Amino acid sequence: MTGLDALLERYARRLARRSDRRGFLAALGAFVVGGAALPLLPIARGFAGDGGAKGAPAEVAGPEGDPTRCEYWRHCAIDGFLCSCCGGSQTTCPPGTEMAPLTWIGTCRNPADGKHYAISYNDCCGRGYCGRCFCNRNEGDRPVYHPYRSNDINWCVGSTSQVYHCSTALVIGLAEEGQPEK
Amino acid sequence: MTGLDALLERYARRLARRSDRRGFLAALGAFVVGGAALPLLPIARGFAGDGGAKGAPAEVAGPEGDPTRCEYWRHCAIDGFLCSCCGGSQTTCPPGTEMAPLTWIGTCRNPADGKHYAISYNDCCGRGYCGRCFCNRNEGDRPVYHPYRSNDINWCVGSTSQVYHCSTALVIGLAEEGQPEK
Amino acid sequence: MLAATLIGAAAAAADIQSDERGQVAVLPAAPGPHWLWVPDRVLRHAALFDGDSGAMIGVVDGAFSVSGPAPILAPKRGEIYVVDAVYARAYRGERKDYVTIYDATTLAVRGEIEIPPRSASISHGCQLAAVLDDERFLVVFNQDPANSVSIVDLEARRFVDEIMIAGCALVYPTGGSRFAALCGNGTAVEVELDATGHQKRVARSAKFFDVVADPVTEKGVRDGSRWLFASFAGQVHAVDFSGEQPVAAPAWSLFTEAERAAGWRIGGTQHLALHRATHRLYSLVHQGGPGSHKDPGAAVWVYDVGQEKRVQEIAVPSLLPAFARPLLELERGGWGDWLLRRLAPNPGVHSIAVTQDAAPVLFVRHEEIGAVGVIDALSGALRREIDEAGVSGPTLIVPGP
Amino acid sequence: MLAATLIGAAAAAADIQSDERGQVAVLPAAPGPHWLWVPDRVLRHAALFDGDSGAMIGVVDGAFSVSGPAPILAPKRGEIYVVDAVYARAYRGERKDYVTIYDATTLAVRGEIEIPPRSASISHGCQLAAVLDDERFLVVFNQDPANSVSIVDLEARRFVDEIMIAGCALVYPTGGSRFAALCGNGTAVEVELDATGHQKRVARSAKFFDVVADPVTEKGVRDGSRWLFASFAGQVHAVDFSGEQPVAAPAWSLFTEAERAAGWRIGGTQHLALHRATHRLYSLVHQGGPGSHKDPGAAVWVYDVGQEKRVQEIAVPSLLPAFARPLLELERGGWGDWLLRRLAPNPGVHSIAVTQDAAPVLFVRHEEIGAVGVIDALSGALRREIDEAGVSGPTLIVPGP
Repeated sequence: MTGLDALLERYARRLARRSDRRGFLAALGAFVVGGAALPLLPIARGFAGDGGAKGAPAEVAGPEGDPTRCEYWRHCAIDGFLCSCCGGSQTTCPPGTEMAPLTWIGTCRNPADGKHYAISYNDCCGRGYCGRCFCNRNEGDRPVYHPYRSNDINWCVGSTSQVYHCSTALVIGLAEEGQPEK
Repeated sequence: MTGLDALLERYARRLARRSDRRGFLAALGAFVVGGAALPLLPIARGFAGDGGAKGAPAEVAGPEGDPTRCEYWRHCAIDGFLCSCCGGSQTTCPPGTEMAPLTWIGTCRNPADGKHYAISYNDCCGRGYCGRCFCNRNEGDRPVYHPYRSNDINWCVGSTSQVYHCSTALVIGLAEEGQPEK
Repeated sequence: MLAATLIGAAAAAADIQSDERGQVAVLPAAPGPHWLWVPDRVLRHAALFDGDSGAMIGVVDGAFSVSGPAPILAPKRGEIYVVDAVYARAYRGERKDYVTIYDATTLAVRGEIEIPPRSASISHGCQLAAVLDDERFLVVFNQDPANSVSIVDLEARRFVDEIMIAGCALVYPTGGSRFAALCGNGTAVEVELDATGHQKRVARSAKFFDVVADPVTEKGVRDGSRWLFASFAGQVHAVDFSGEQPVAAPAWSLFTEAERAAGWRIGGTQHLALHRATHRLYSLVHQGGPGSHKDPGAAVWVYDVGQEKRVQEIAVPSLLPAFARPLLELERGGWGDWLLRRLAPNPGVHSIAVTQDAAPVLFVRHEEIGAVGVIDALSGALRREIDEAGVSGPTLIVPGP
Repeated sequence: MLAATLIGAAAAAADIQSDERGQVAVLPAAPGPHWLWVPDRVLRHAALFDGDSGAMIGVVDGAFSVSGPAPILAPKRGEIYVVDAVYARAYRGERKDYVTIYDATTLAVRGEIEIPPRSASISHGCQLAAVLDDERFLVVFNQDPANSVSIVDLEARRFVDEIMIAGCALVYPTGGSRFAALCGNGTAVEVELDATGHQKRVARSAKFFDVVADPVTEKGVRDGSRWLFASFAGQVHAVDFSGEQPVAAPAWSLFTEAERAAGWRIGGTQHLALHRATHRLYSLVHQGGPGSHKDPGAAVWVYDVGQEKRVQEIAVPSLLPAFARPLLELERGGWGDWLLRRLAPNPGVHSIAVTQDAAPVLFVRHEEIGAVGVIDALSGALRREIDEAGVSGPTLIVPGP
């Protein structure tokens, strides 16, 4: 196999790993920021009343610690363009977009400390597809009849404009356990 | 060089030949069907009064005779998606689209008889990009300040909707000479 | 500066051969047996192909959906419907949702029907809207994020009613003026409309699957009054909607214990297809771990639904050569094509669909490879590849009943 | 079916580390020296990149243009303008044209100004609209297909007037409230606006080029009150707009007779760039035949404008490795990248742009390769490649004066 053949095979493998160009993020719960359009699930109760910002967990080196990479540990259930590649970061929307008030929560293990964290995959909305750093991982994803665990739903649904631009991955706290279904 | 390397080089060469994803067709004149918004140039006078349909010239075998190919002889000044690949043909718009009333005329040599023909590159309008069989050839193209010879202009400009879908290549008659600028 | 004098290209008027201007193609009155719509989320249209010739024969647009527009044919009406939405300023401003009505033969826009501005945008694109068997009502799934459906009267061309379906999702026609939805508590609910399109009756099945332990995917296939669903682990649940209440039959498995242990599972987007006349169920499968339920597969296993057993395995060829051929400007069947076919690995496909005629074809698509494979659905042999079939999109839609 | 009980993922409330929600990034008050807008006709937006880091730092949308939206900065106003249009139903229905006003720091939409629904859509995307030096008026080129310009008052945020410019095209700011256009009879015309935005004065140059024998391209570069244009054959025409009438200087050639005989010619889309402080003119060139004036090139020849002679040649590297790297998931600088760099041929680029700072960079782009090269404009050395820079588009826009 020549070098280019190997490259082509890598491309094929990568395609095989990616299942969805535009979908949304796996969910373990949901909460509303500054509203009560949906019931707050227990997992979100500890965070609904304040703005967070108590400091992020430690990060590791390499792709699992790089927010512009699909391998980043917080992205274990993400499905979309990474805001870190679009003018924002894993916690910040790009200029001119709006962070979706409705979201859904995954659980990802941080290799830096071995702990599981609850991750809120807030979409950034109101501009068209970012088009960079597409990433789809489906740990814990469920069909759309179980909406707050479904990463196929356009979660800009609660925003001013439902046009999807990119996705963030905010830590909202420690989770006691990881994903149950293995 | 391995086979795949050769393929990649072909890709590069192809890219190098294509200069414009979405532009329009080179022009040697212009006419208005059923209207007089623009002066009829002499070349069009013979055809403005009737519907045409006096039979098309002979075709050759191979890519130069295949309307789904960029190499097709009528495409010597085309810039866009070939309607022959979009549900129409070199002379027919795809279902649901509208053939542009304004157009521009090129001169292409038909290898079947060695004669030069005046070609009218009518756009088909009112649906988004077809996205198939993009082809750009610029024989006789001129800048947009010389509009009826410029293939960069969206020639759906005179249609009900200015949204561009694909381009046809109608023979409208014999031309006495080919392109002058060689 | 007149062009003609400058370029010397005056026509010889006595000797004109010329093409007729203004011609626009039309489609045959009835769909061909192997026609296929390919929705595209980037090009924002659905392209219609003839699987026999491989030619694109038409297109309808749709700007809004993250899955690409899904054309829905109503054969008796001779119309095609697309649920769409616009913002007043493309990406911002007031949102307006509507159903575009296309003539099925000319693909011209016949009209439109405004609907509540909350039609769902879901990346898998499956079962987001449907024309009921009566061909009178179109049902559109809404999410804002509460779940509901909009009922559209196709005869009167107007929105009739919105029906809340809390906890349930999507639209599965079940006969007459009835449709079902799948629910987050492991049940199915069926709604019957009255002659004016308002809710007449609601019935719910018993719980037939576990949403956490082994949920069914939304990508069911219809067999008359029954819908067949497959679970993540490969259990087939057939739900019968012919009675007063939906009733699920005992589940059966697509996989043996040994196959399951070897990691075989369902996967992809539109991963099931059914040829009704022969009761053949096509299931896209792969070997993978947890969370791989959306991964593409390179094998389609075929089952006899009555016997509940596998009768055939179809190997899905790599679509990479068909994808790369136009990029590389290679001739189909030429040396470069031959080389590509030998060297290209197989990333598999996400979606499958089968036609309902006596010589059915199986269409296969990878969401990010702009090519569609056309496979003989009985022999499993590759018939052709359609290249330049789009940029990105999840579904394959065979028009017709 | 509450998720928390099912998944056992309850938060340990005493030990929370959490990120602040709702944060949205903003840009610095002034553009960075090496910022670049990359318009995209398929994604229907323009992405802003920092050439120093290679990072995308923002985006503005634009649905209509076949060249992708062109953001126009008015530095003193702190605003960015995009000429756009929508149809009432995305691809059909009533057309409405407007200028979207973005805050240059937040990129939020501050407002919009409706303009006549005939703004031009031209695939090369060059000089379709401009803010005049006064920063009071925005001028938009129209084509329906008659040529005109719309004058927009940015202070009052309203459309002021439409001025016919029959036979002439595009918008070249020339100072104050003045702009020029190129005309099909080989001249340039200059229009001066009065304080209210209406036409005050029109002046026309003598004929300075032959539209058939050797036309100048529309892709001129500005040097104060002068615009420099290059002809298909490589003649440089400098037109001075400082006086009562535009005056063209005698043309000089980019190519020697020997070079011309060897097939060297200009080519591409945005094929000229000027670094004003050093008077260096960058010209994208290739070897080709007639009709190749839009073909990409892999060489940038640099000229001293005052001396009218070539002072440097810059080899443009292949953008294929940067294009393929994310597709193949290769690490920058890894073995695969190394291999690609050795093997990949060079299709050249269509467009170039240069920054105006003391350490300028030259940006290069191929219309169909989603990557941008960042080259040291003085040494010619490649500084970096920006990958995943879009799908397709013709232009490169350096913000700022």
